Amino acid sequence: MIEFDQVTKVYNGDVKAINNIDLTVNDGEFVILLGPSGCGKTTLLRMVNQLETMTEGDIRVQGKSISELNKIEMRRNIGYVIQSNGLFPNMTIEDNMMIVPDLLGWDRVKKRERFNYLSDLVGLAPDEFRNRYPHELSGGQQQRVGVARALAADPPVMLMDEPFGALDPIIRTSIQDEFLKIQREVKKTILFVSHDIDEAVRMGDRIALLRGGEIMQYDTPTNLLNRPSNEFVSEFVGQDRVLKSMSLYTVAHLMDTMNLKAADQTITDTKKVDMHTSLRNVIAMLLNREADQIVATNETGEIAGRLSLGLIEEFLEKEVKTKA
Amino acid sequence: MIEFDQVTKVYNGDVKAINNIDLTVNDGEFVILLGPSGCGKTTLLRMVNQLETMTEGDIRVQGKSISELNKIEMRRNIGYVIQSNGLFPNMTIEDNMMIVPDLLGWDRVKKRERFNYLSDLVGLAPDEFRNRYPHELSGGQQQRVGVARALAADPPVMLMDEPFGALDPIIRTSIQDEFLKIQREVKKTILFVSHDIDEAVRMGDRIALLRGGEIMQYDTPTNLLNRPSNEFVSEFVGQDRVLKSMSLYTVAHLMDTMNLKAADQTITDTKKVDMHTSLRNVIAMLLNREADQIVATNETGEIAGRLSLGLIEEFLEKEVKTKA
Amino acid sequence: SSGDQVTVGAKNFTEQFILAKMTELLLEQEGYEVEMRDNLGSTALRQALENGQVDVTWDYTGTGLVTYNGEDPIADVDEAFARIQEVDGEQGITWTNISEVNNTYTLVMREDQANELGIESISDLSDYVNDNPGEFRMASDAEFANRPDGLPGVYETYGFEFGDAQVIEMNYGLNYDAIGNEEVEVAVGFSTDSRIPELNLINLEDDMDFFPAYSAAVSMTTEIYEEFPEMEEVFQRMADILDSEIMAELNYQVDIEQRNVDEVAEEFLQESGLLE
Amino acid sequence: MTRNKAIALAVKIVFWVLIIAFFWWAFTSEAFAKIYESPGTFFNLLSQHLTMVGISAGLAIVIAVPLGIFITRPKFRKSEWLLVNIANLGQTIPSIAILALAMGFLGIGIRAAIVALFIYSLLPILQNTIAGLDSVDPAAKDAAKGMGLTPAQILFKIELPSASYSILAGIRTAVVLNIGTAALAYLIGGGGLGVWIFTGIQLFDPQFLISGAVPVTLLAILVDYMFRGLQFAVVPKGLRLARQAAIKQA
Amino acid sequence: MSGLIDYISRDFSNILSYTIEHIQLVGVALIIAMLIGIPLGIYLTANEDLAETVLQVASIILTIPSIALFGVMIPILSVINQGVGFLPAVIALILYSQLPIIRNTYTAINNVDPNIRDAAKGIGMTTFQRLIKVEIPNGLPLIMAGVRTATVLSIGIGAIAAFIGSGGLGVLINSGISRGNSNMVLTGAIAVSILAIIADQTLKLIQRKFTPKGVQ
Ligand SMILES: Nc1ncnc2c1ncn2[C@@H]1O[C@H](COP(=O)(O)OP(=O)(O)OP(=O)(O)O)[C@@H](O)[C@H]1O
Ligand SMILES: Nc1ncnc2c1ncn2[C@@H]1O[C@H](COP(=O)(O)OP(=O)(O)OP(=O)(O)O)[C@@H](O)[C@H]1O
Ligand SMILES: C[N+](C)(C)CC(=O)O
Ligand SMILES: [Mg+2]
Ligand SMILES: [Mg+2]
Repeated sequence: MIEFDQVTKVYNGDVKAINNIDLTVNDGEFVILLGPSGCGKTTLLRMVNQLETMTEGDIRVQGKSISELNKIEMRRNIGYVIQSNGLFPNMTIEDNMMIVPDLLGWDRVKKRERFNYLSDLVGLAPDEFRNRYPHELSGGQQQRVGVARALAADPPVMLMDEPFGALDPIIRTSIQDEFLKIQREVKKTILFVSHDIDEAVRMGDRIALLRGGEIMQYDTPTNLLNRPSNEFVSEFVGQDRVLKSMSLYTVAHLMDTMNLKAADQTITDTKKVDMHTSLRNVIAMLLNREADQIVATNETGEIAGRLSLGLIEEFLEKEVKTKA
Repeated sequence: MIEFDQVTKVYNGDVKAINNIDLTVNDGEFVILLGPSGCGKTTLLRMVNQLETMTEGDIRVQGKSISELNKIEMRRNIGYVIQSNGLFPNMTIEDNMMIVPDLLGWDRVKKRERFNYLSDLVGLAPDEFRNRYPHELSGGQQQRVGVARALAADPPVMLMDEPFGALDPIIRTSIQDEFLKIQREVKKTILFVSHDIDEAVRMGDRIALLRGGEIMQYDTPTNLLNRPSNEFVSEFVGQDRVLKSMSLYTVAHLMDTMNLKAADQTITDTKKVDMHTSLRNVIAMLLNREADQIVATNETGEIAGRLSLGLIEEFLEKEVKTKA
Repeated sequence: SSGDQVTVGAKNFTEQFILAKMTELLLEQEGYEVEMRDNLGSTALRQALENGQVDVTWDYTGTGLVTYNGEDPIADVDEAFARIQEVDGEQGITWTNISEVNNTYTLVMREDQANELGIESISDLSDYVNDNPGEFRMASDAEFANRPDGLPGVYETYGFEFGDAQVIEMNYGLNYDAIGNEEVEVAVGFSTDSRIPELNLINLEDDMDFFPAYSAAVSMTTEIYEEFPEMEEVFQRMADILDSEIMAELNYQVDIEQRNVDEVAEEFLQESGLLE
Repeated sequence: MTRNKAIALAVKIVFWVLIIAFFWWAFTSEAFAKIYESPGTFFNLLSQHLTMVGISAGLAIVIAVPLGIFITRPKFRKSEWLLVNIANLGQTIPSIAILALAMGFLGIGIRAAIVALFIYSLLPILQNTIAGLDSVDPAAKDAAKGMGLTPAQILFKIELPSASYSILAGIRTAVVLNIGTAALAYLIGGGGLGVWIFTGIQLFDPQFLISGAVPVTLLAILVDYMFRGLQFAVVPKGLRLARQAAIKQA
Repeated sequence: MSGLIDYISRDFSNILSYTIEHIQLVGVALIIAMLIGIPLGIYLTANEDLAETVLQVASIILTIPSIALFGVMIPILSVINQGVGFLPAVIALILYSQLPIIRNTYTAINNVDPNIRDAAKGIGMTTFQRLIKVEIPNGLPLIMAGVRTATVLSIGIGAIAAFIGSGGLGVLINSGISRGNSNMVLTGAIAVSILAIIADQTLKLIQRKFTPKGVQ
């Protein structure tokens, strides 16, 4: 658990980067810090592992005030992905990735295994990259090494500063998926900086939207999108925020609330989607006209009923009670 | 007119960046080069103004093979916006923007006027920025100066390499609009690199989608979205490509094909949209539930009928005959 | 002959600076425009003279004969001067205005040590060195250590030799400090150098008459000599009033009293009535 | 072959021809005679030269590098500015002046020469050490801190390897300059090959001159190459490659 | 200390004239060195192969001990009857100045952001316009840094040139040594250092003045 308790940060006596922030990240929670450039995301993150001092307030990690913790030890237990990857130019990719295990005195075999595992995880062929040096990698590849490096010693807490910023959309999506998969299993406590609303919605359990060093809204993605608490939030999440929020609802959600119409047995060109499909995908399929009718299946694979845009429209009406 | 005639580019004898490309950009046409990173967009662009040599083939600008043109003169007649803005750090913003007029020997008054006009165009207050230096501007501001610089001498042909990449979404949209407005009036011949499918769809008359130095599809935005010619294209434009294509259709299109249902006079919470509104926006509004009913108005401002997702669904069915 | 340009050269020790300065002052009084090129080693200066980069300089007959021309040393002053006039004359260099200044090389020791060891002459030194090889160290400038009329000749004539590591070479002038500070036992000196008496050093007698006469005289290019024959008369005024004692006194003023060369030269010429 | 390559080749050929011509002239006119006529003296002078250079440069390295490390630690940051400026100023003092001044304090001989050379070598090494450590990518240092490396680990694992190129460059410059400056030690009775050079200059004797000057020059060039080799061996491969890549790009 | 001031006031005119000689020597050498080095450095950016050779040669020249180079100049230049004095000193100083000037100019022009160069090309600047309007202004700080290094170097080495009769402040140091006059040595040393500092600062000022604001 990470708790920010009335934290304020003033640079050089006059730049108030963080203004009296309260924020709690629960154990195993994935929290996104979102906001425009310069709003203080990096600053907030770096105060946790004491790379930046606080001006006022307190931060507690696992219940203990960070001022009482041993800096070095604490940092080894917190994975940190720096905004600009910060790889060590003098070390090979393997050495870079294994630096913390190395400091912790892992043996060769264990390090090798871990390297292979992590490289695969971030989509880099271990043997191809092992002995290369950072400058021999593309920007996106470097960034992935940075992420893997932070994961190396499997720290329970992770601080990640725009870790996927330099990745192209395809790799970005796939690495996000991988990451979510691990997260579902290991439940790390993660504070993750992003300025990409789609990424935030996709990845975060909760999102803290910042502006000028203050939290505008700290909420679940669904609420942020559907119940923006003020003008700034609703503008930041965008006009199509409800469309975005559709990726957070699945067919199952829809079926909980609504009764599906019966499928038309006479139509042969039918496409089945399972209950875990997001409504956003369903909307896309419907608009794409991928089949003459699209039907949802239940857990046993039986057809539960037919999906239509009209139905989704009704679902929204019921589900999203407050209007923008 | 720009014609690529079986153009091939090989770097260092082995990297085939462009492979036998044929492509014609008609006079006054706005063509987008789209594709993943490293597919050869920049290379293709730079061969036009001979910043890169061709390995094979020929490029003709206004009917003349570029090899026969005087390099310097030709470049002055082709506006070029470089991928990373490439402003001259030693010159003020005004000097940067007016460099080509300066080389062409314009007089002071004319340059001053032009500077004021262009600064306004790209949303920079002329007097505020005139005497600043590039490093005193934010990334986005620099990029706008780069665009203005390329427009300075009003060249009939423009080469633009991701000119809006560093802009935040809000300014980006507004500058895109401005740009389209000018383009509608002056009809320059434009080759524009982008990797953003939304931007491409929004701006281009035609889009050339590249992969590995080859053209996958060269088509209008609508066709690219609705009739992708192969797997790669349909994957690149995205699952929600039809949703994207909705931004190309307006309410007017819908009304041409379909009969709107009558508006429900009893509902008081009604929102009106005019005929030029894109269907994408309509979809967003409907999903956002911005009002209890959304109605379209005709040219005279009278209510023409009620819009619904179901209606749009039907429109798609009629309009987009081929299935993905 | 106003505005006529003459370059005066000088070597790298005090006496030379003084002589050159006096020459400059007198020539300027006569309306010449004088340029200085000083701080040169003997042979470099000679080379500059041969090149025409230097027109006039005060040099020493012995140096001219032995070092520049490889002749045998001649002890007699007039004979030496006649000989060098003859030899150099053939090479376009004219010697004139021989003075009473004889600035010969000398080997010096600290008076107390020399007395204690009973060394009075170079022969005594030779015996001592041969009996106690490796004991004595010697300070020398690079020139003396390698000139035919320097150490090599001394070795040959007197039949002894310091070891390689025993000869410490240094900038001329420091050799006095070296011996004064007891860092060496023997040093080379110039006989007109006032530091010899000042530091209580004694000259070892050149009992085999190895060192030739080093009479200071004007050495100039024949070209300049023929162009400005009247210069000889000007220099003669200087030659007439200078001798070894006076030279030593002038050196004393510069080296010991640390007065400045220009002042000393000017004052001396004025006192002698040669300069207004 | 392109025109550029041809010009480059021509210049290279001219350079080598000049060198060969020089050595040919030197050998035919027996300019190296002193070396083989009196090898004892030669080796004596050479060993004096090497002694001066070795001791002074060695001390300079041993003191300047740690000092540079020390001064770049956050605690001493404030004094860094001062020291860098002193180092800059110090390097404007000509070598001959430092020699003369050292003699003023320590008298004649090799000791004074060594002290002077030591001072003279200290500054470039110090300067390059500081510059090298300062230029280590702050992001890398930050990342290291963030991962819980101790200051010492950051120094030895990240900073020193990253700065090694610059530090070695400083040492290389210092030692090469030192060899040249040691040739002036004659002036204060420090010995070394400068003795022959000065003899040659004062007596206008090419034999002395060349027998002294050429070995000193070769020594300097040799040491320069040796340090280049050392740079190759010590500087982490990643940095070396990155440098090369950066140079190629430019 | 009082001895020093005393010496300086007594010998002031000499000190001044040695200083002027020194400035002349270094000044002439530097102007010529710049006239050679800067264009050469610029040209080298267009000829990579030559660049490598020239920079290597220049760096070898810089490793030659100055006194050795001065020494070698005497017999060589005696061939044209200029063995001692100004000419060999100037030539040696020019040679020593080449490496910093050429290398910095070369790096400065080469290091101009390739994007900027590209933009200049794309705009249709001629090679010459690019050089004058973009590459030199942007490379100026680095070029001037090279000139400054060369200046400080030359002023120091100029003091050694006194041994081959070129005059200058080296004479003070050398005569001071041989006369055991430490004030004279000190004066020479200080004068040379001050000269170097003043020259360095002056050039820095010039550099500031001519460096476009946007590049600083
Ligand atoms: N060392 C510093 N000194 C002074 N001001 C600083 C410093 N570091 C950051 N700031 C200021 O603090 C504010 C917050 O900076 P921070 O780096 O936290 O922003 P961010 O939200 O991470 O932005 P980005 O998305 O651009 O990385 C900014 O206004 C920034 O200019
Ligand atoms: N100078 C070069 N030498 C060798 N290969 C090059 C060079 N320039 C580009 N390439 C290669 O050519 C291919 C096309 O490069 P290009 O810059 O045209 O891509 P792009 O489509 O503009 O990519 P991006 O969207 O990342 O800017 C890439 O594989 C790239 O690595
Ligand atoms: C002063 N001596 C005559 C001893 C030597 C010379 O300079 O020629
Ligand atoms: Mg940040
Ligand atoms: Mg590109």
